[in-house]
Amino acid sequence: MSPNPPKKQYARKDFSSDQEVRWCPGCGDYAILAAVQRTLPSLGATPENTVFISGIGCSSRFPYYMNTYGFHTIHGRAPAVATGLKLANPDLDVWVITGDGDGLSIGGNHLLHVLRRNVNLQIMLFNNQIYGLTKGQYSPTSQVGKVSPSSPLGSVDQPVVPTRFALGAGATFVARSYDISKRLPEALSAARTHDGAAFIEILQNCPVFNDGVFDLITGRKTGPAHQLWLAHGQPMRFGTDGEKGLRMSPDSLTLEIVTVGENGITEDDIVVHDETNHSLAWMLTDLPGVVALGVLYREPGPVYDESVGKQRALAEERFGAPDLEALLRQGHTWTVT
Amino acid sequence: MSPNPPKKQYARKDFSSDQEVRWCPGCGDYAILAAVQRTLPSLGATPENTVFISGIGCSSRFPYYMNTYGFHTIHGRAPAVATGLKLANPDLDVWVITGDGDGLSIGGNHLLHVLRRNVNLQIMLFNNQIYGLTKGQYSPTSQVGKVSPSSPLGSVDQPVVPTRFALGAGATFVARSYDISKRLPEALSAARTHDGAAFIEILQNCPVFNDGVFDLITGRKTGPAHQLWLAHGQPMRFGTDGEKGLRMSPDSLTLEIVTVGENGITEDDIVVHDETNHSLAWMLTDLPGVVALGVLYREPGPVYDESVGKQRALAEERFGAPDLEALLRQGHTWTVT
Amino acid sequence: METSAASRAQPSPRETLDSVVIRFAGDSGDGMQLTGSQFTTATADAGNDLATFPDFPAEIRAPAGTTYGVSGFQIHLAAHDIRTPGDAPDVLVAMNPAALKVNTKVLKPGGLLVVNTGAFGKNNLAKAGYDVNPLEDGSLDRFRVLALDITKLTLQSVKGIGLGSKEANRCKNMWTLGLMYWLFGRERQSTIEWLHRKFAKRPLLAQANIAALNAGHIYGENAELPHGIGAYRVPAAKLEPGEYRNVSGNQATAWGLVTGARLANLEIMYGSYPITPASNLLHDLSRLKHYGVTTFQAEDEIAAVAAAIGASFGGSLGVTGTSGPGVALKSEAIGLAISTELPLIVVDVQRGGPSTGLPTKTEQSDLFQAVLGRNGDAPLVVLAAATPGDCFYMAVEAVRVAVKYMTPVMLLTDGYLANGAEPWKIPDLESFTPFPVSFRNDPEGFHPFIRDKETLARPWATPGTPGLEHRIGGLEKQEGVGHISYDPDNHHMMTKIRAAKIDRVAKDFPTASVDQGDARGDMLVVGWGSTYGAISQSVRTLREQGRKVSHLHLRNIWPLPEGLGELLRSFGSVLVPELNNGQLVKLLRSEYLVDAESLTKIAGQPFRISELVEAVQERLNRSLQ
Amino acid sequence: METSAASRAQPSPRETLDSVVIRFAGDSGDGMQLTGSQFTTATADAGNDLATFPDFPAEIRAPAGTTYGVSGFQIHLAAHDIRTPGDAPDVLVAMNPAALKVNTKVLKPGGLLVVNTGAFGKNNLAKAGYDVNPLEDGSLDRFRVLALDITKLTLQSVKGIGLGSKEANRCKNMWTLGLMYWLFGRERQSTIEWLHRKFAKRPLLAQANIAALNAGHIYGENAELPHGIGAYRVPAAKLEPGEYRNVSGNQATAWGLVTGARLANLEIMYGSYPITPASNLLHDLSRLKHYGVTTFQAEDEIAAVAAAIGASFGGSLGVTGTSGPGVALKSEAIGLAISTELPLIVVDVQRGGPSTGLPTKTEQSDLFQAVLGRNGDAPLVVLAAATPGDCFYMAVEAVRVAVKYMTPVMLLTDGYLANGAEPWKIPDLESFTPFPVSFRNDPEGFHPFIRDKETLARPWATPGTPGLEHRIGGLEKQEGVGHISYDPDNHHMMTKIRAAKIDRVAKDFPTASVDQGDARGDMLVVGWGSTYGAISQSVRTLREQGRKVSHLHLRNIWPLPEGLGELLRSFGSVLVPELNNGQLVKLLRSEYLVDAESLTKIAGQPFRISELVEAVQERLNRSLQ
Ligand SMILES: Cc1ncc(C[n+]2csc(CCOP(=O)(O)OP(=O)(O)O)c2C)c(N)n1
Ligand SMILES: Cc1ncc(C[n+]2csc(CCOP(=O)(O)OP(=O)(O)O)c2C)c(N)n1
Ligand code: SF4
Ligand code: SF4
Ligand SMILES: [Mg+2]
Ligand SMILES: [Mg+2]
Repeated sequence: MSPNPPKKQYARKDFSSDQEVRWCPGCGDYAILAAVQRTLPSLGATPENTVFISGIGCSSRFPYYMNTYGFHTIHGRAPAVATGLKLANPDLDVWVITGDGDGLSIGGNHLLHVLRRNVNLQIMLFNNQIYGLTKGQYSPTSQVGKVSPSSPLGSVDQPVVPTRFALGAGATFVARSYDISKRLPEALSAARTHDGAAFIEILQNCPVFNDGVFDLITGRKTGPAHQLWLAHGQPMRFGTDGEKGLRMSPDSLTLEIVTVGENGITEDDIVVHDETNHSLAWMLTDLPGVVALGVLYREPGPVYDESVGKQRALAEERFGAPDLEALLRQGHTWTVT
Repeated sequence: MSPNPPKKQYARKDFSSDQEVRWCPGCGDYAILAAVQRTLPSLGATPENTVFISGIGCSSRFPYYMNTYGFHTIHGRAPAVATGLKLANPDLDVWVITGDGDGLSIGGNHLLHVLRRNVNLQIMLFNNQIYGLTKGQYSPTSQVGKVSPSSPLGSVDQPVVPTRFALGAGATFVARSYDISKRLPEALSAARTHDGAAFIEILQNCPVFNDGVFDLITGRKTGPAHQLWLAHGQPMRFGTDGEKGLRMSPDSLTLEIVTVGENGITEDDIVVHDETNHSLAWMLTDLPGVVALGVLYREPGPVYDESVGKQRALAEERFGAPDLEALLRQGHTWTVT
Repeated sequence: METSAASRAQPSPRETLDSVVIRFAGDSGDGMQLTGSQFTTATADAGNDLATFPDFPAEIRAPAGTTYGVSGFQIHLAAHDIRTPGDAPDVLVAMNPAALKVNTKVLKPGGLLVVNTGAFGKNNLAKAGYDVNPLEDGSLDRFRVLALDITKLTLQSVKGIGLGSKEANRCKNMWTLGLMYWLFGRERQSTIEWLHRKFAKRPLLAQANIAALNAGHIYGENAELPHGIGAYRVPAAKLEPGEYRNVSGNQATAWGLVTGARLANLEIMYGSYPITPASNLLHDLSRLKHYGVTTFQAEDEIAAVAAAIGASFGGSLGVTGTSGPGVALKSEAIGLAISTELPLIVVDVQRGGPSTGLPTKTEQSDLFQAVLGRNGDAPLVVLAAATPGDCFYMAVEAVRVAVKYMTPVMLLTDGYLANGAEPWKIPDLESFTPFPVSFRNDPEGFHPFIRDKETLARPWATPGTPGLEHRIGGLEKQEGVGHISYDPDNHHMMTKIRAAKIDRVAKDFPTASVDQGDARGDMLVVGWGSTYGAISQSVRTLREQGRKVSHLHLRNIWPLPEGLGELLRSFGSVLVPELNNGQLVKLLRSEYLVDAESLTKIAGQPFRISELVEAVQERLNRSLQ
Repeated sequence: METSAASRAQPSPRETLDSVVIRFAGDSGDGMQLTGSQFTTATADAGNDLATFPDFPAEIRAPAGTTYGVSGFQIHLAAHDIRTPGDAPDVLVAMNPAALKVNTKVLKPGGLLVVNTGAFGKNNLAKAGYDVNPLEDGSLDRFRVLALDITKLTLQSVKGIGLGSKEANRCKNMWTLGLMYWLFGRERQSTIEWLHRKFAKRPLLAQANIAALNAGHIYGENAELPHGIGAYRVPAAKLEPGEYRNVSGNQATAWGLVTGARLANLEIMYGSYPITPASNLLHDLSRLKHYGVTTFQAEDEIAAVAAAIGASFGGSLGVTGTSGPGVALKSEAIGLAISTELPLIVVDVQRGGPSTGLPTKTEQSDLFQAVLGRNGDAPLVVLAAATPGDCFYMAVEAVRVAVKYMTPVMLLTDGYLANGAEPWKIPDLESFTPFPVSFRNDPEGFHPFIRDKETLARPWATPGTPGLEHRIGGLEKQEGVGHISYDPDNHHMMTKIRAAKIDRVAKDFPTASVDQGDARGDMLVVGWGSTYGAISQSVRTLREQGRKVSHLHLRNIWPLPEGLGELLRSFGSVLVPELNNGQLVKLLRSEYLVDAESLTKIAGQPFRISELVEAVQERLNRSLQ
């Protein structure tokens, strides 16, 4: 029996490592770290069975601050490392931590394939629309015109929309939240309970190199008018007093913002969220004037690591117990006397 | 003046190199090659200004057979090489040739970024749902269950849908056709006239390692019932006698196959194709029972190589003529006597 | 053909040969590889020693009849033990003009040439680039030509069975095989059984192929063969007693990995991205799921090695296999495994470079990349297999070293080993001492970088173990506790320790010793990898000529074995033949300051024995003057 | 501080010093880098020779007051010419306890210590890990301590200007700078002008900072400084006349590339992915669009080099810059450039490895990777810059060689060169002979691989040129026509030609010669890259001690310069100091079979002169016994 039997109930401190947190003062990463450390115990996670795997970036320093197993790998490769780990031990609860550069620039290909294979992982992409660790160059999610050390006259690259990319890659779970959101834990637990690859984009403020890019969305005052919190089966209402909503114009297939009560619009005109509707999720990835938060899409599909396991089991029952002696003799042999 | 002034009118043979074509007998690549060689002259292309850039794969042997400039690069990197070439000389007419492995497996990240940047290229992805050159392993587009040398019990990977991936990446032009289609030239010329990155998925038969995967779609008999040819502004009709069509069910946001004339369905119920509708294109990427062919999506946006050029021009007018002497003296200098 | 003194006396009934080299050549569609492997089996049954070398066209299916579509299979069989598929063939079977065109230059003068005249129509002659039919312009007079319309003879032999002409035509290779069986006195039985198995579902095909096989054999018995062409016998060789099989290098590597993992009591996670000539490793291992093997066909080589590293972190044996270009892509991640000190095996099945190079040809040009090709001071262990069968033992050794020292190990093989097959004495698995891994599970005083005094290995503590939660990564770590450390002296120390750990592995290797010859002499020929057969055969020849030459073959490329320096200095000169532009030779010069000379061949082909013999003679004579 | 004999007599008014090493240290937020560079400018104006070294924390913005958040800037100024930022500082400015903690071990005994007592509150002391205030426990007695409440003095000096306390507080560094200016007799003018420029839009801030600067200066003039602390003068050095500026290695590399491209009459396409310490190259070049530079921030290093290759194919000069891990990722693509023989420049700004290693620290551990780290036999040219200013000349040379020989060139610099600045005599651009590229445009007899007899370079024919349509790729090519070729002998020949082309570049380099000392002697110290200053300074010291030691510094790493072997053999012994675990030394041993000895320092820091001097003395003494 192991020297310290897993405790019944864990607390936040059980998930906090002894390493001093070294992000810039005011960095959004602090809030995300706190949310994760607070949420894990409530989800029944145990430090020994939890693994955080990251690439390189400010965000990717995350594992050092968790008192779980952790692997700070190389730039962009965390999804591949995590896939190998899950194949070695599918029982582990594996979280991938990545950034908009780590996950969508150098790591875009691995993110694509981990999502399409639907490996049973939680993937948290910290999107601060900047390369933080390398001191502020624009990233694949930076808006056009972003002035940075490598784009003195403004970036001319069209940004990628992370949730859109994820759907295009065939993701079975796509959610969005932001660093200081009270509701970040909801997204975390939804992701953890999802079988397969759960992708969460987390809007994160980088006060040093990209301060305030999300203020309109996350600001206390401006927030309510710009946050559309999705709830499966519920009409898509938002606004300071929930007066606004989204209406579908079927011919143009677009969601338009309307005000309930104004020119004849009633609750019935408001689209009801259906997490399992792929096309609806697609429309929600990039709305004009408002940002959809919460679970955009959730539709479980075959899980890669499970399928691999099943196939191994199948092979075992079909071909029987391993027999090295027989293996070396399969096919034609002869004897020299 | 150059020794052989560009001819007024070119013919197919002017685009055919003296190299013996070395694909397997019956390979779909032959038909694609012929279509390209036949089409280019009619588009006013000239051998000297046309460049084919490929990665590695059977399909990537393509440039050797074109009497144009060509670069058979390394596996998966053609889009990046092509981007550099366009930045060096935006006037060139550059075609990227790639495969489902070259473009979506090892090269997925470069494909993502060349599409989102909207570099002015034509990208032809030969999708034979297999790794041909390496003798038949399953690829990222192979269907689940595909038995191959590396998946003896059938592949368990969920395939990626190339057109869906392209839309997710932010592509401004997405089309689909197939190797032996009479209408492949249409797609080629539409792609060439598009400003920006034009992505064409070409279903291609590999008789040696994946024979017949597209027979239902491309077969002379079965084809009509499985091909939906899109035309901007036209209702989505198909079927042997064009009796079938697609109807939108607004609440489920799905396109369903209906028969015009049967239980009260009229032409008006059939969705009219709008190339510029992003959500519609999304629904068309993967229809049940029928394959949408032609231009799924076309909506011009800022072109990367043009924007880069504009910014260089801006810098030149803002900062004036280059002056190395001044450059070396910018900031603080002092003189030792 | 080497005719033994004994047999020279009376030619018939069967002339006895000590050894013969036969090459089957035809169109990719002619089934030459099958023919060759069947002849190999029958030859093994006849008790000869043998070595084979298949030689595929670069294209998947080149157009029929073209020279670049020619597929060849060479077999060397003998009454004594041999090490290579032989240099120039004594017998050439040419199924079409292209096959003849490609191979006439290599066939020995006076050699036996079997041609299928049925394939020598205008069309094929043109495709092969013949203006006039070589069978008619006397250009083949230097050979003993046996020209038969094999196509016609085959069709006759299967007439009545009711095959389509295409399928009937396909039986040509079996007819030819039957004839060759008669010529060299091989038994048909194993092939007949094989045909029954192969066509179990299509009995007509089985029947037809067997009919063709027998017809070819009968043709040999009855036909009046031209003068100078008779039947031969190659007596059985005196081989070490035991159970044998044919094995290719990739097959042996796959089995060696599985055996090693068993000895270490681990499961394997093999991450790979297909690439010639390493793909078979993935194919073979994907069929061994029930042996505790998980295969992961990754999106690229970087993901493949990254997944292997993740699996090793998780307590499996992470293995990744590829060829040169793939190793280049993996090099950054290999550095991560070195920095985090996790076990990892990287198999590099080398091929012609640089860049895409010559994918289907063999070469040894990744040695520098294996030993030195990473950013920073990043040492690892490099092993190299000498023969197809040796791949098994080297793979087991790679596993042993990787888990004992917690280090990446690079195993070098090449296209020649990967595809070439040789009779292999099936090893006695009992004779391997197991080396079961003991994972750390005691939290008491645990730190991820507290090292074993002897091996300098750090503990292997895997996720899921209560109380051992820890973080690792590619940043420099503080010795012992393993936290990130920017301390200058610590970095210096860690760099030295990483190097020392690898150097220490040398103590675990056999000390350097010659494979053939004395421990001192005029010249030491130092080889590594797939050149083993050619070097040892040529050194044997040279010693028979009385030359004071010895052969040392390195299986441990890095660290180099102890005592190597002294050995090198015990010889008048050192020659290092390599299938590259001179790589190992540079390591030896820098490590031991001996004036080792390089002999290079970068032609995508193994050394010919004659090449090596002459190179050595020429140098020794020079030094005598 | 080295006090010159002359001045020792009478201390005041200003004691004369031959040289002094000053380090400014404070919190990342204290603006130490600005303070240092201002002091540098004023020192340059004073006509001293100088060298500087900034030393950033690894974290972007480490929490205030922590030891790992300390930012330092060291400057070495002298009345004679000097080569390094100096070993131990004579003067330390510590703006907070953490800065003191980190730096006390290096400050020379008897050195001057300026501390801001205003920052020595409980909190900060704790964060720095002090239980008791070091200013009170006598632990600093070995220094001459000048303890002032700079915070309070600064706030007073800016009172009334109406800044917020935060902004007022920020003026601390200018107050300190003013004091240092007085202590070492520097002029304030250039800094005052700079402040006006910097805060043109915020005049209040300009006013406040200038007030603080002056206040610090006035404080020096009036205050009763403790005994033993007075004002100093460091007379101007006798420097080569001319116009000077400060330049960092990355800046010089960027300008060198632009100058080289201009001489070649080409535009630059710089493809890069940000990575420390190479990112500044991308930043600098992105500001030079109007100099014919296009910068492409790629999605990763592979795309960056691939785009550069595509640009070279298109007739621009393709350049890519990165650090070690990035080079590892680029290695496959670099092979493609070697195989297609296109010009390409790869700048490797080396950092601590292996893997992610020590990103912000300097190291020379990518030499093996640069010379040998690719699949196949894949030779290219490797150059290494010796000083920040030398980066300019080496970059020009890289362009010249790349286009003349149609080959990739790897230029090695490192974090120390990249960030370290030195006064640099602005080169006379007229003195460079242009080497304009002539693109092939005549179809007559054109083939892509017909070579120039002298250079073995193939023609550069770019898309858009009528009649030259051709295809290139990574598969082996037939010499001359350039079609794909699987011919064995052709591959052998091409491999030899690729190697010969690179070897030939050596004829184009200056033959090997010593940088300092005689062409024969007891010991030759061979260095490369950023160790130039330290080695040359220490060899000078040793020669002053009468040691028969010379210094040779390699700028051409591969191919090695002609005549190097003879030179090495002309010395009793050869010592090769490197900031790695011994890499160049292995190349020298294998190329020349000389028993060169390695001296390694892998601490992320440059050699100290004293280290080198002692190492050499110790060895020479040993050999005397
Ligand atoms: C192979 C490699 N290339 C480049 C780098 C430099 N690098 C480190 S992190 C990073 C980008 C970080 O951006 P992001 O992923 O958004 O993380 P953030 O710092 O913004 O949280 C880069 C370019 C590296 N460490 N390794
Ligand atoms: C770095 C690298 N990895 C792997 C390979 C081997 N390889 C060549 S082509 C190919 C896949 C080809 O598949 P696809 O792109 O679909 O082209 P197809 O042959 O099917 O036309 C692979 C894995 C390679 N050449 N280089
Ligand atoms: S740079 Fe930005 S993202 Fe990075 S730690 Fe600082 S605030 Fe956070
Ligand atoms: S393997 Fe398939 S894809 Fe490749 S050439 Fe042959 S038929 Fe075409
Ligand atoms: Mg970021
Ligand atoms: Mg394919």
